[in-house]
Amino acid sequence: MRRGRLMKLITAVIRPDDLEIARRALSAFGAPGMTVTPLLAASRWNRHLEVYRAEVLVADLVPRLRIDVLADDEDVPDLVALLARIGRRPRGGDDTGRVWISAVEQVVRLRTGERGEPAL
Amino acid sequence: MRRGRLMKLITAVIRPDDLEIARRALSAFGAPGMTVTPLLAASRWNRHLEVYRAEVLVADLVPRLRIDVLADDEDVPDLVALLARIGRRPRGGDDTGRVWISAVEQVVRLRTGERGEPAL
Amino acid sequence: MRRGRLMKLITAVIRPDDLEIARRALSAFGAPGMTVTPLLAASRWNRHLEVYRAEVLVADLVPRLRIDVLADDEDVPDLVALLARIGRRPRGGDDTGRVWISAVEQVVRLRTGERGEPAL
Amino acid sequence: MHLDYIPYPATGYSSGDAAWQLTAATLVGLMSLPGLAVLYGGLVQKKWAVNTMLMAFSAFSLVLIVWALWAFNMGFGHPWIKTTVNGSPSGFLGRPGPAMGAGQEAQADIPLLDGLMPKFNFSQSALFYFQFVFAAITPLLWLGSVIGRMSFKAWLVIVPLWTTIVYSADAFMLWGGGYWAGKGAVDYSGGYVIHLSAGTAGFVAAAVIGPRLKRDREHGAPNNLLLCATGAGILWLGWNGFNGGDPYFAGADAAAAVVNTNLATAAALLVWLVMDYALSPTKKPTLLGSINGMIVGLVTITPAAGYVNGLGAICLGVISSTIVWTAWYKLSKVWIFKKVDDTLGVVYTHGIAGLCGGLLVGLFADPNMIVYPAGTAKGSSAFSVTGLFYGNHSWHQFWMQLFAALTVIVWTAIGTFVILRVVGLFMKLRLPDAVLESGDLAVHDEEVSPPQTLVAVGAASPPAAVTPTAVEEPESTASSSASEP
Amino acid sequence: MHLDYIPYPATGYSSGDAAWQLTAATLVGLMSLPGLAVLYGGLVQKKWAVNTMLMAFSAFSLVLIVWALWAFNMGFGHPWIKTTVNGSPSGFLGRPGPAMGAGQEAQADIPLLDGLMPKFNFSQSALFYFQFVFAAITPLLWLGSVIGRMSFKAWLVIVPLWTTIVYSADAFMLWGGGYWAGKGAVDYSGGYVIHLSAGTAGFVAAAVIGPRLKRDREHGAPNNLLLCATGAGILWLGWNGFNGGDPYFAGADAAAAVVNTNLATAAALLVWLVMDYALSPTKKPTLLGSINGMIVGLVTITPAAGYVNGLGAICLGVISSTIVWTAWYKLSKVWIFKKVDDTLGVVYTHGIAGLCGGLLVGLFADPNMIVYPAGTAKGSSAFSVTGLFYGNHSWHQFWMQLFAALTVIVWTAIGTFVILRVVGLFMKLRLPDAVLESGDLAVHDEEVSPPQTLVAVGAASPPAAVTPTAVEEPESTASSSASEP
Amino acid sequence: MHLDYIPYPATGYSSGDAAWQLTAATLVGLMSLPGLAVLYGGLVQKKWAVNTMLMAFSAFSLVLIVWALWAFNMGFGHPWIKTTVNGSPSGFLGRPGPAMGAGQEAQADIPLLDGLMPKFNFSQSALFYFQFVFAAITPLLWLGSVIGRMSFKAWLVIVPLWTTIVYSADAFMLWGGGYWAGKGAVDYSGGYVIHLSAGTAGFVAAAVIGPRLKRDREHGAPNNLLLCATGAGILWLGWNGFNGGDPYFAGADAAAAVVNTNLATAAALLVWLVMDYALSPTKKPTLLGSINGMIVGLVTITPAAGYVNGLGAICLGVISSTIVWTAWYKLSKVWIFKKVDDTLGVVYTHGIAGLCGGLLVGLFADPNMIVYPAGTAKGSSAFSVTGLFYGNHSWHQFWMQLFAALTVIVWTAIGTFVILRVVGLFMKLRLPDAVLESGDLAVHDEEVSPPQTLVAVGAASPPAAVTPTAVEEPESTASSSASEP
Ligand SMILES: Nc1ncnc2c1ncn2[C@@H]1O[C@H](COP(=O)(O)OP(=O)(O)O)[C@@H](O)[C@H]1O
Ligand SMILES: Nc1ncnc2c1ncn2[C@@H]1O[C@H](COP(=O)(O)OP(=O)(O)O)[C@@H](O)[C@H]1O
Ligand SMILES: Nc1ncnc2c1ncn2[C@@H]1O[C@H](COP(=O)(O)OP(=O)(O)O)[C@@H](O)[C@H]1O
Repeated sequence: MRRGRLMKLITAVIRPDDLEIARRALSAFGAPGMTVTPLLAASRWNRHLEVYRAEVLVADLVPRLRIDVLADDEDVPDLVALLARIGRRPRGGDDTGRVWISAVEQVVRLRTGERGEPAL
Repeated sequence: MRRGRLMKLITAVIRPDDLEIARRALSAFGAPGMTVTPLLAASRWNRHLEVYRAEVLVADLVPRLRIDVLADDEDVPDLVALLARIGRRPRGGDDTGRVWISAVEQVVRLRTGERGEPAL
Repeated sequence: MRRGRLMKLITAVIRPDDLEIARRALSAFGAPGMTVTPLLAASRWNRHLEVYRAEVLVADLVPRLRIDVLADDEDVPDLVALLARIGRRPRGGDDTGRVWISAVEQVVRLRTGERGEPAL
Repeated sequence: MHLDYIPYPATGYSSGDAAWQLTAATLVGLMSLPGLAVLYGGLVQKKWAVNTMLMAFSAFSLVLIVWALWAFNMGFGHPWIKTTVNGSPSGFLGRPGPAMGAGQEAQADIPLLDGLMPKFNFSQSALFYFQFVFAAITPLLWLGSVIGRMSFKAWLVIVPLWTTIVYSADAFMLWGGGYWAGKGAVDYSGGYVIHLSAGTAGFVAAAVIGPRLKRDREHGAPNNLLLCATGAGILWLGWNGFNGGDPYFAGADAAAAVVNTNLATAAALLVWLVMDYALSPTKKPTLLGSINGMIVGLVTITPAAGYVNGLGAICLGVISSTIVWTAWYKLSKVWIFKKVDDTLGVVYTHGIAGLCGGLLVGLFADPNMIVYPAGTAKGSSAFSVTGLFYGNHSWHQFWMQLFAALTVIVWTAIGTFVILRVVGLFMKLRLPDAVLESGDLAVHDEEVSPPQTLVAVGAASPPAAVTPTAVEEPESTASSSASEP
Repeated sequence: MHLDYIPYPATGYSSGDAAWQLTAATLVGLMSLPGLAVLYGGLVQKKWAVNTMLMAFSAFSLVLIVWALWAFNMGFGHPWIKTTVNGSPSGFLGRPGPAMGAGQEAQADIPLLDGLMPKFNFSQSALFYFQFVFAAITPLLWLGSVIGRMSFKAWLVIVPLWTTIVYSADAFMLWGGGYWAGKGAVDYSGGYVIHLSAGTAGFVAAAVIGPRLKRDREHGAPNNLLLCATGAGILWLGWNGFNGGDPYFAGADAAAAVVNTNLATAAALLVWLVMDYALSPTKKPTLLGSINGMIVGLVTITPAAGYVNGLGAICLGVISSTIVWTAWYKLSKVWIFKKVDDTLGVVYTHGIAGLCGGLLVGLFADPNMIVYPAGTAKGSSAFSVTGLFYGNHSWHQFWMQLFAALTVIVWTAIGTFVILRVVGLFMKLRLPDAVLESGDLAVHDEEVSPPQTLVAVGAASPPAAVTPTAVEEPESTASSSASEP
Repeated sequence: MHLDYIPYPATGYSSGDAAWQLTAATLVGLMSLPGLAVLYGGLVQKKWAVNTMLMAFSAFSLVLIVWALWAFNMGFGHPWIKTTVNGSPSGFLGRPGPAMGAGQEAQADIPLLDGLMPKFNFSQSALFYFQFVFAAITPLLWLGSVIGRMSFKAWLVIVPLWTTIVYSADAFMLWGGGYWAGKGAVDYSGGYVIHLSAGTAGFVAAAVIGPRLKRDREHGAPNNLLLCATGAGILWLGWNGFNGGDPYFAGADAAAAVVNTNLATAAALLVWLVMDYALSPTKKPTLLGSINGMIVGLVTITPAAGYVNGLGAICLGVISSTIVWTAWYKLSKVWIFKKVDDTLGVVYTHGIAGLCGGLLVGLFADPNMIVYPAGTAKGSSAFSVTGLFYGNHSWHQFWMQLFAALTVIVWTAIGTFVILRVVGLFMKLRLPDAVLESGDLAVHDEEVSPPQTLVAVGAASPPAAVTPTAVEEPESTASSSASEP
């Protein structure tokens, strides 16, 4: 069968303070690698206030991290469940992000030129 | 029918000053949420100059914002049209970005573990 | 035939110092445009150390750049090969990133509203 | 050998007083550059930091040129139209004239003050420079009211006019031996001439020029609190020169003024801090709030520094900080204060604070705080000021202080208004909205922390290293791209 | 005219000494604000920068109020319980009392030092202020040990208590003519009273309050080295006032103290740099390491500045820097030093460095370094200090230095411990972990470089410009979305 | 009691002059640290900020050690090989020797100047320190030419050699009573000895060491304009000590020098601003351009500060700023100036500006600007300098200025070249390209704003909280992952 079709990209929007725990869990699980992108999330929760010289400003775009993990199809359920467990930890009424999965047609490891699964 | 197949990710590269208007339009439309990622865009337009100590430097990577919105298939046309209308506003001969749509297989709301549409 | 199905998004995680060479190669190739997003990559290589007041700290998230290029299906092989060649240049035992390809269903150029290939 | 040379010009010259005067002046200079420049540069939006700092540097320079060519003598020279107040010669403005020749090396002299204070123990150059740094900081202060939309070009034109017409007159009336000096109104080192005037001018200018972009007013977050603290710290300690230098002698009153300056400031900072704690919407103490309080303390003690005792200084700090805090939170919500876009709130921290300080001199001035001790000659008496709470409990000083304040407010307001309107006839005072959108980049082609990806123009030829020639392993990639349904 | 006025109060007044005393005091003030505030502000994690700086500004203010209301006289006034040491009156603590009246304009005086040193050539205000800036910087120094978890409210309570109970006593014993001064122990300008004390207090406080979050200890990267350099530079040069002002006269010894200060500092910085080069794990010279070395040099010369000659100063710098470098790398790995979370390592760069300097005075003090020359009156002799390597090679001075050091350490440790424990009964000394997670934002609603996307509350109404009305070209988009398998 | 002690050593000692000398020296010190350190630290690419600042801190330290051990006496001591110029003793370099003993507390003295100027009113230590801060800032200035590729280790070796061989000689010839002093060439406070020399040395060093990476030259954007402004402001005001301290007395000429310094600077800044406005490619005024203009003004007035009157000062500022602006834009495009990679353009803002100022002294020096008034003794005459436009309109002074300039240029160029070449035999002067790629991190393991994600080594054990155990709801996820065609 053609492996290419079964590679996935798992994208998660998580809270910055969950980064470490997520990374450790992922590497403990054996996920080969990941990328972490800081972004701003429009959340219906957690619009924290900041005050400068008595002017109350609202941060309605809260800082979040986007994690991208390329994974083999078989690992996806476990990885998602794992992220879900982290995200689900009780927290001050507050958003806890999203995870979504999309298909990847091909992956190339630049260093070696390997393609497909071995490049994960 | 399987909902998973009909979730999409709308990605837009917009100009920073369009952020606010875009956000308001999206929330007015009822888009559940979004993420905003600052990035640099290679644009064939608008390579603005900066001058430091008489050295003229060109910013040929212009700051742009990437907006990611997970949406139900049905909403995609409206959302795209909406973003298009914003982007189309007359502007100093200048790039106005891209929008592209890709398929998403699954979405999970970490806080609750909900999947698929309800997690949007 | 429907062009929409044959647009792809090429995503590459590269080293910051490869940016320039990559950009030049891409534009020389005629790639219409691109976006560059700074991110942190979890790499099994190259965890460089930093030392502050005798405390040795490890940067196990190394700064990398994510390049997104929307491209016509036909150009994908060339573009990937091109990126691969850049990434493959000998370097201090060190990660050199990934490239992955995913399908895009629709692309809109905001300025003009053009869709599909012409919007690339 | 030594007797053969005297390194000083006049007898009565004291190297100690000269050293202190130059040191004090330098400290005040540091309050402007880098002090105010980086305090304001850190307080404004990131997109305005460069513009703000360049306005500060250029104004500082413009004032000096004007000061040397004609303005110093308008503030401290011979009266233009002589009048008499209480029998002694007086006036409202000095006769313009350059202050640049070798004659500046002679002993310092302020004509109308001859005999009213000890002869200066240093040269005219020292006096000139000391007074310059005061003249220079004033427009820098009210710059805080107009940043974020004022045309840079207009700024370059307005500052010299303002120094000439507004500042010189205020200075002459209170410090140059002019009308209010004669009347007995006092301003130890600029609560009126500098701060009340800056607050007034800033407010008027903000009104005339118009507000910032709605978007900028809504996004008024500062950009760097480390630099705010840097500037604030320099302001506080620099103020030792600001108030300590004003008796013109490194005497006991100079030291007392320094102590009072710090006491009032500490008190005001703590009061603001506590009020933020107790009464602010979020009930949290803030750094920028404390810096506001600090500035209020520094400003309010300025007109009183050498006239009140330590307890009085603390009282001034507490009272003014309470008043200004309240104004900042409440007054800003009402009417004109809500309408006029005073970007950094100069009218509160300088205008109101300076006014409070000046008036409180009329209450707290302690006659035992000797500015100049009595001399040996008969009939000579020590110089000090008596407020309501001392001596024969008279309101006289208070009224003098009040009238002088009103004069300064009115004169400054009218002068500023006219200058702006007139200049407005020849050039736009406000930048076009398109420019305001991008800020520093549009005005100066600079931004405060430039992206490190900027590349020199003409340095963009494709490198030999990689050229998109024949592509290797096409099949495998082909297969990959073919690998979709 | 001139004779008619004397701008100074007492005879024996020197405007030169007054000028220098005020200048020196201002330089020391600048070391605190903005010096230490931004050095520490840049050294801590980004999330604690605002909190750190506000603690600095507020402590500086609190100390001044306390100093004026009662503490100055506890350090430099009349002894509370009179004792006698070597026949002359002495004590352990001064009688509390305000120092705020007009009387402060009189000639300066430290009762127990009458006759032991020249009469002051300036007013009490100048002395008061000079001693204040020393009192103020001390808690700011040991703030470095407790940042990253200490409750801001507790800080506001503890600083005044600490200044009153701990600092005043240390100052009185060594500078106010108290017990150790009588015994002949010397501390030129605060190696013990300020730095050894700060190191001790910081360490004890860090132990009592408890460590930072494990996560923060693991992520202890500084946030801005440009500001570290800014603060460090101000510290170095400000120290010219710190040590140069302490003879109380702008005499030869003041200049010598300035030179020695710089020599020891340069030597210590270079030693640290070289040791980093040669012995550190990564064998690289670092800016922050060099700044550590610089601070060690400044601190270690402080108790010795005017007593040693240039060569001695260099020796002090080299020896102390070697010792502290070793302690920093090795001692920090063992036992209690590993356990106690002294955030910025104040116990090393101030505690140990100050101790070394104080003890080395007992070895390197050069009797030819004259602090006060002998006068004309018979029996009057010059004042200088003799260390082991000079004169009759006696260990006496060394023992005095050692015993004084022990007194300071013990008194400071006990005092600090008790104050913290007692205050701990009424409020939490440590912030709750949830607050520690976010730092500045949780404590002050501010962050050091605020995001420019912040928007004013209530400014979020949807704009008229774009409303999601009837969608155009739905078909095409529909087709696009339909365009998948 | 008071008579019993005299706090000063020699008669003729003036606490006022001593206070001013120490204050001035401290201001100059602040120009280096933090002034230049953060100005340059902010001007360079982000990746070089730490390296730049550490080079500044270490050079400052190295120069002091060298200065104390032998170099001060090479610049201001007895001539090594005695010669005579116009009948009085002279020379080219002083005899090396330490300046560290207790003897430094004696009255200051520059042997070859005895009788040519008033006796110093302060101790040798004060003179030593004042001259040190000048010696120290010079290599820091030309550091600006070589940052971005120079080996840190080589820097540590070269600075001491350069101070010894190049700086001392330049200083001796013009300030130590050496050859050009005897000839009547003047350099008020370092237009030649410091700035012309720094510009020359920097240019030569840049040429010998070679350029930065092509990539870095193309991406030469600064990293933080807030810090540039901080440093620039400290430079400007610190210059009051730079030029104000050089008459060695807090007399009238010191004050005049301060005023002139500011006048020239203001004029030069405004000229650069206006030329950017009118003639620069983008026709916009810039902050960094104005700072360039400011530096040009400060540098150009330095050799002339106390010799010209106010109008002359303005002229110097205008002329030099015009010349340097033109050189900056035009000269930089041609020939060797295009080829040599002078990172921050020190050759323009210091070399050319210093040269202009020195030569213009020959035109604008006003004989009525009295540096030292005539004494009482018969035959004693006041000291001042006469330029072409005054007195009997002679070109003499101009020629002297020109020849002295050439001497400084030639000596500095040769000295610098030889030192670099020789050191180059033992170690690489330029860092390997691989290191240049990453900058600070490679050289110091530090970066100017460290990422807050850095984690301490060995702090990476997986937490108990979450372990990837049995996966819950596998089916649902399975279904989801199965949910593709
Ligand atoms: N439709 C969406 N598209 C993209 N990102 C989204 C979307 N909905 C939510 N998110 C992201 O997921 C995060 C959590 O969503 P939010 O609705 O705020 O909390 P929760 O989902 O836990 O109720 C948000 O910060 C937002 O960035
Ligand atoms: N092929 C592409 N892949 C990724 N991003 C692109 C692509 N083409 C354009 N973009 C992004 O869209 C933005 C607008 O594109 P550009 O061609 O510059 O202007 P316009 O499309 O309006 O003519 C650019 O800034 C670029 O970042
Ligand atoms: N499974 C993955 N998902 C997402 N990004 C990955 C993945 N594996 C590697 N990467 C990214 O690609 C980069 C190179 O991967 P790495 O394994 O460290 O080196 P190499 O692949 O060259 O051996 C890493 O920095 C990481 O950010």
